[in-house]
Amino acid sequence: MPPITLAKALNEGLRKALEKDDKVLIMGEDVGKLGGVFRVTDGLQKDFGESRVIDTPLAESGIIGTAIGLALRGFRPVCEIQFDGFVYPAFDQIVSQLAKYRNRAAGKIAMPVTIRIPFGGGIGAVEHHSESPEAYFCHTAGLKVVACSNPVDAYFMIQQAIASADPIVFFEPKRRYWDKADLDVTASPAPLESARVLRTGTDATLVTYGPTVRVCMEAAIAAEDEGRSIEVIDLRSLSPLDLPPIVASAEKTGRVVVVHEAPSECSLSSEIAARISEAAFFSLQAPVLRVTGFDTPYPPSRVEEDYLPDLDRVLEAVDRSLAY
Amino acid sequence: MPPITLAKALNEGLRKALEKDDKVLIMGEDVGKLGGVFRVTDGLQKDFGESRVIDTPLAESGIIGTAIGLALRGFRPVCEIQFDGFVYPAFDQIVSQLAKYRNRAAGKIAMPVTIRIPFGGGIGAVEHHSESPEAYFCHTAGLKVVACSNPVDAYFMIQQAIASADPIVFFEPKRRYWDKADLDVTASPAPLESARVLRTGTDATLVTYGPTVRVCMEAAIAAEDEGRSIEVIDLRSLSPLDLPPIVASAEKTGRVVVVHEAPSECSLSSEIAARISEAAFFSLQAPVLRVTGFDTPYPPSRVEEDYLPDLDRVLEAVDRSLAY
Amino acid sequence: MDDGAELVQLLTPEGERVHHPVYSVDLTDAEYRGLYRDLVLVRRIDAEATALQRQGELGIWASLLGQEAAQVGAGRAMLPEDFAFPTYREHGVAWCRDVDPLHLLALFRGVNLGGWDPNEHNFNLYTIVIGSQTLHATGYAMGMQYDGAESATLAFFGDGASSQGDVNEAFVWAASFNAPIVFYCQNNQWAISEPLELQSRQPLYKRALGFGFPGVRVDGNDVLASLAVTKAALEHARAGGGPTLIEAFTYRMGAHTTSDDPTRYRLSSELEAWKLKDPIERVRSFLFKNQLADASFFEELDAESEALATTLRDGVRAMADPDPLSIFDTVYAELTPLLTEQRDTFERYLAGFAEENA
Amino acid sequence: MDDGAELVQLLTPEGERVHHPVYSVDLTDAEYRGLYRDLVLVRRIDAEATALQRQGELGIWASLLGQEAAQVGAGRAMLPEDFAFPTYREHGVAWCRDVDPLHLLALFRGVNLGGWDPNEHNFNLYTIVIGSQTLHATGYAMGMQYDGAESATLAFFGDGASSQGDVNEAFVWAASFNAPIVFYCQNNQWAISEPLELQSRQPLYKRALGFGFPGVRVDGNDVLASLAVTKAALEHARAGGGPTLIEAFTYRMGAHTTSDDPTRYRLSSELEAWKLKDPIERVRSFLFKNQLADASFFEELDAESEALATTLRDGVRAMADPDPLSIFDTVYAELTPLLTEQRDTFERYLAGFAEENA
Ligand SMILES: Cc1ncc(C[n+]2csc(CCOP(=O)(O)OP(=O)(O)O)c2C)c(N)n1
Ligand SMILES: Cc1ncc(C[n+]2csc(CCOP(=O)(O)OP(=O)(O)O)c2C)c(N)n1
Ligand SMILES: [Mg+2]
Ligand SMILES: [Mg+2]
Repeated sequence: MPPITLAKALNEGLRKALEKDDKVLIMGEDVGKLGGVFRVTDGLQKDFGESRVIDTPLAESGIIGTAIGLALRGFRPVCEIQFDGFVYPAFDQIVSQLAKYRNRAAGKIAMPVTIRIPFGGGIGAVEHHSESPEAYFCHTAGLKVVACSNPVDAYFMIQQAIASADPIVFFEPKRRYWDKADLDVTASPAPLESARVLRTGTDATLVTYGPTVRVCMEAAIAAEDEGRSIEVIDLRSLSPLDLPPIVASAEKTGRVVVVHEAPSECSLSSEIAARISEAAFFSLQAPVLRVTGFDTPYPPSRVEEDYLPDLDRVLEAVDRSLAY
Repeated sequence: MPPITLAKALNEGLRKALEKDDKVLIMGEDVGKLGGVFRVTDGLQKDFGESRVIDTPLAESGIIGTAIGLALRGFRPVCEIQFDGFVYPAFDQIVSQLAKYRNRAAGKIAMPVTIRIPFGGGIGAVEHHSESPEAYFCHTAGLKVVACSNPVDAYFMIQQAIASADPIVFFEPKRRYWDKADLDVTASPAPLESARVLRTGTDATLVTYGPTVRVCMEAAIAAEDEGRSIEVIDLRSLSPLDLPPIVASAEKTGRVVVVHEAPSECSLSSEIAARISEAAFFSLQAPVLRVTGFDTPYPPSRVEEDYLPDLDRVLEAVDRSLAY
Repeated sequence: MDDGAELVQLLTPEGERVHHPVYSVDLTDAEYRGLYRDLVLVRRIDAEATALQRQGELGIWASLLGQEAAQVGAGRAMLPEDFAFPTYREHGVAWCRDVDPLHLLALFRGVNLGGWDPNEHNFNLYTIVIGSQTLHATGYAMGMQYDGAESATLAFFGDGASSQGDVNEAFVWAASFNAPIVFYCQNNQWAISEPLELQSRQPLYKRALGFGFPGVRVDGNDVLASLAVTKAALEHARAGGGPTLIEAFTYRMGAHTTSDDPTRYRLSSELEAWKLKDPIERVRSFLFKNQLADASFFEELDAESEALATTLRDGVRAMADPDPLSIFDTVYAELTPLLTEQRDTFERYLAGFAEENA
Repeated sequence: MDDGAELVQLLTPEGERVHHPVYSVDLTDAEYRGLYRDLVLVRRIDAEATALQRQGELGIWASLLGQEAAQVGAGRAMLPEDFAFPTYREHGVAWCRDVDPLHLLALFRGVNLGGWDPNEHNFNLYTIVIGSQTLHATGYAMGMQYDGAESATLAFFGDGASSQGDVNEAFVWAASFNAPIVFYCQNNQWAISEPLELQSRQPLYKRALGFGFPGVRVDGNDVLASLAVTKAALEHARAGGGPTLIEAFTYRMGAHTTSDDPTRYRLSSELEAWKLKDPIERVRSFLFKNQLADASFFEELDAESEALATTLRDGVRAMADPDPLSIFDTVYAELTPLLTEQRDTFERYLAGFAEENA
């Protein structure tokens, strides 16, 4: 098989899920004939029919609300939210219903619903198309939140998410949809809720997920040229966090920089900084530093490169960390 | 004036705001004849009329959405959300519209909208009536978030919030509505966005806000009996954070415990721990510890006392901090 | 707005059977008595719950007083395979779906968040966020369709709820997918302190016209009419005819909940007027007039009612508080590392106390 | 679903004026020519924007091709004190409200998020989240009411948007408060790839019946009818008559946006059929037939159109990117401590680069 894009890997993963379990449904705006605005569901309606791949009316609360009802009936809906900024109309159904259903039912009801959300910036889009809302969901008990960063993970993680008994918000790094990699579909994937050390190093640790994984890898390579050995961890699971490898890395390097596109206040980097600062208190040589989007609305696209954490801002933070 | 309850202080503050500026409107479910389920708007419709104190149809998105339109027309709406758990249907209007309007308009439009939300647990209520959703709003750029903890602050802060040019989510500690204090309406209030050191101490610092301020004060008093000198800081402003007094305190005591009812992941305590750990890196004798609601949905009320941070859990954390 | 002409009625407040050109019921004597029994027992459960709340045994209670006929009519119209999606006030429907009333009381006591198994009764958990359940019901109905099942869902909501976006989205979805669902709006005239006029300037059943499916207004204090109209709508849905909106015109005779004080916002004369339309009295008088029940029936029912109340009282008082550690147990299919840590820490913390107190 | 009988039309696709029992316009020759000019220039702006996007000057563009009459009719029906709430496609309404088209292009170029002052034009910023603006428009209309102003708002939205909760809540509010608002739904038959049938099983103007206010369907490719119907509805609103829903029946002749590929989901024959109903051609032919404009008018308009296009091209190409530091400046009335810190740090960081590169 030639290298495959992240979007296509998701498509293949969804296809597998539809084949394996006829209770799996795909639903959302424009997921049918169009195959989604990013073509992630391309061809699936044609092959599985209109009652497996469902174009819904234009209302996100309706999508999640009916998915909950379908889950109650025994289906496993996979809902697409067209862009990150359009998940908020569904926030109530996600936070007060989807996340709480199992617990309300004292475990008698499962909610195996997957919500796919293309997220992050860097594609030159207009307002609401470049956001990183993951922290809202990580703060919500009852949800699990994951983010893939590459085609191989995309392929396996989407299937693992769909197979999960818990509701999962599945973030897809939209500016990486066209990134390619070789995919061995026979490989056995790591557990969905595990972080991955992508690159080992001894001087400092970069912790990140989704679209900035590539940024951090590039930064680590650039740092190597300057003689610095940087460890890079791809979180993959944002909630629950897989803390042991991060703590181990922090204990090893003593210096941690967390990188994401979302704004900083009450974010994943706040959480990771808080946890690491506690768990590795005696090992840290420097405070956990954070390279994030600014605490502003996402800016007009002609300045988005200034907003997004890039290689230079990451390296600058590594330098600052090393200077402690 | 005899001591006044927190609910009544808010009522007086709202009355003042309505008197001072005829662009101020109060709107929400049951805020009119009933005076709100907590009677915070009691008597206001009678005195200011149905076009100043407006009972709205039952839909939170509608309340905030129309408030935005009214603000655009030059009004200063004060919206009541009946209970914390019912703010989510309005999340989209708050996050994508209210928070972003000024920036979208490059500063040409102001959004002086106040959203009042009774929050927190401890009143023996059913599901959705005891939540602490403040972190969602703190993570949202463009919003300001404040929480009052006592009648005096309630009276002044609600007026300051209404007078603000920015949209403010105003959290009211519902289980403290009946707490009483003397109110001197002629006093001059501290700036809305300032934290307050409620009690000075030298051994450790408790940072908190809203309903757990009283818990922390009681803990500090109890600790004193054991010879421990605890500083207590009431944040008042949750976003923006007033960091200098917190950092100063952390540098002084070297030990900080953050307390709130909300779950921990990506919460205010994550944020404060992250900031303090960076700003006071060389002063901290112990990691910033956190006493929070568990990362579960709010439990049935017969076990809510187990869920809520109480005096004992706070003291236990102080002990742990001091043991470092 | 009380537009009598539009109202489907089969039994007048005086207990007279009246003819309706479209809707009818044809019940056996035993069935008539059964409905009466339902109404009486449901009211008894409600009264007992209100009393228990006053005694401090429940945190709060949302009374269905006045809405018994609307609920029993709808509940008894369902087939076992149909599925009901209640709000927080459908104690009468719960009764018809064989949900032990103690489950309801447990929820309002604060012992759990919904104690029964929805799939055992085809009766969903109570939903407190206004309107949310209408979308769940629609999705479930779509699932029935995909399954090829000949059954339908029944989504309950209130007059106030009709203003929520979710409810209107449910109408959109149901129409678009021609889903087998009956929307059952109990217009009890009030949403806490807000009168119906604030939510809608026309009768609520007409909302359906905006979405392209039929709407009917039924006398919600008439159990026969409520039964007949719901039955017809469910049959229509099961047969592939799509959604119907039923507005059951009724009255919340009590406070919104035990925390509410309706004297602040409505006149007692309104209540007095509605008392004349009491949903139970008219059936009693119908049974009497037509000699469908004898004195022993009423006596036995009284006894049954008392016994039920005793069971509830005893049951509630005997309810154990939940284990604090159960807070963690059903958030996810399995405990996450964070919850394991929090649970373990909390367990040690509780054990520490136990030791201290030992 | 194209139910001709219900459609208000004053000008046929062939350019014939037709009589309508309720709606009419009575314009001077100059006014007819003015409408034609609007239509032509608006289409020219749109074509130029599409071209500029292809050349990489804009990030994306949402074309109004085919909807010129619906927009110009509505826009010209407004009085200066009325207030319009657009989606992201109302370039024709923007034109009527004297918003410099370069502002629109700046937004789609990614230079800003909405460059004009809404209060200067009584034309709100573009709203991209589907349906949100209908609630803003309703609130604004309530404000007009409280101010005692005799004006109204005009809320634009699409056929797809009719499914959103917010839009239906706006209907609830507008009806409840009898707000001076006109809901203007351009049913262009498509919501990206989704046909109208997915959103509604009946004509959209009937949605209003569910909420108790009038709904009208107008030929949205007929500028005269669009003008007449909107004018009447705005007058009705200003006079205290409350809301109206107008469904402007039209067609999105282009792609959803320049990112879209409609060949994936619709037949070209559909487009061909609609081309025969082109909104501009019929006015041109009306002007010709009735000798309302001479050759020089058309020539001058061509020249004006070309000049406008040149201005746009030059204007867009000359647009400076925003100052990166402006990211921080208008989030709040004043910079917060956190933003001050982030801004200062970023400024130093940029300065460091500038030095490095110096
Ligand atoms: C989204 C939401 N907002 C507010 C509330 C608070 N609340 C509980 S019941 C109620 C009124 C409901 O009225 P209606 O729909 O007529 O039902 P009824 O209580 O009369 O049966 C309100 C506002 C809620 N539960 N959910
Ligand atoms: C809440 C929300 N969900 C999804 C989108 C993505 N989106 C942009 S336009 C569109 C279709 C809108 O269709 P319609 O309302 O008919 O307006 P039209 O584009 O045809 O003018 C969609 C789904 C969005 N902008 N907002
Ligand atoms: Mg009601
Ligand atoms: Mg459309």
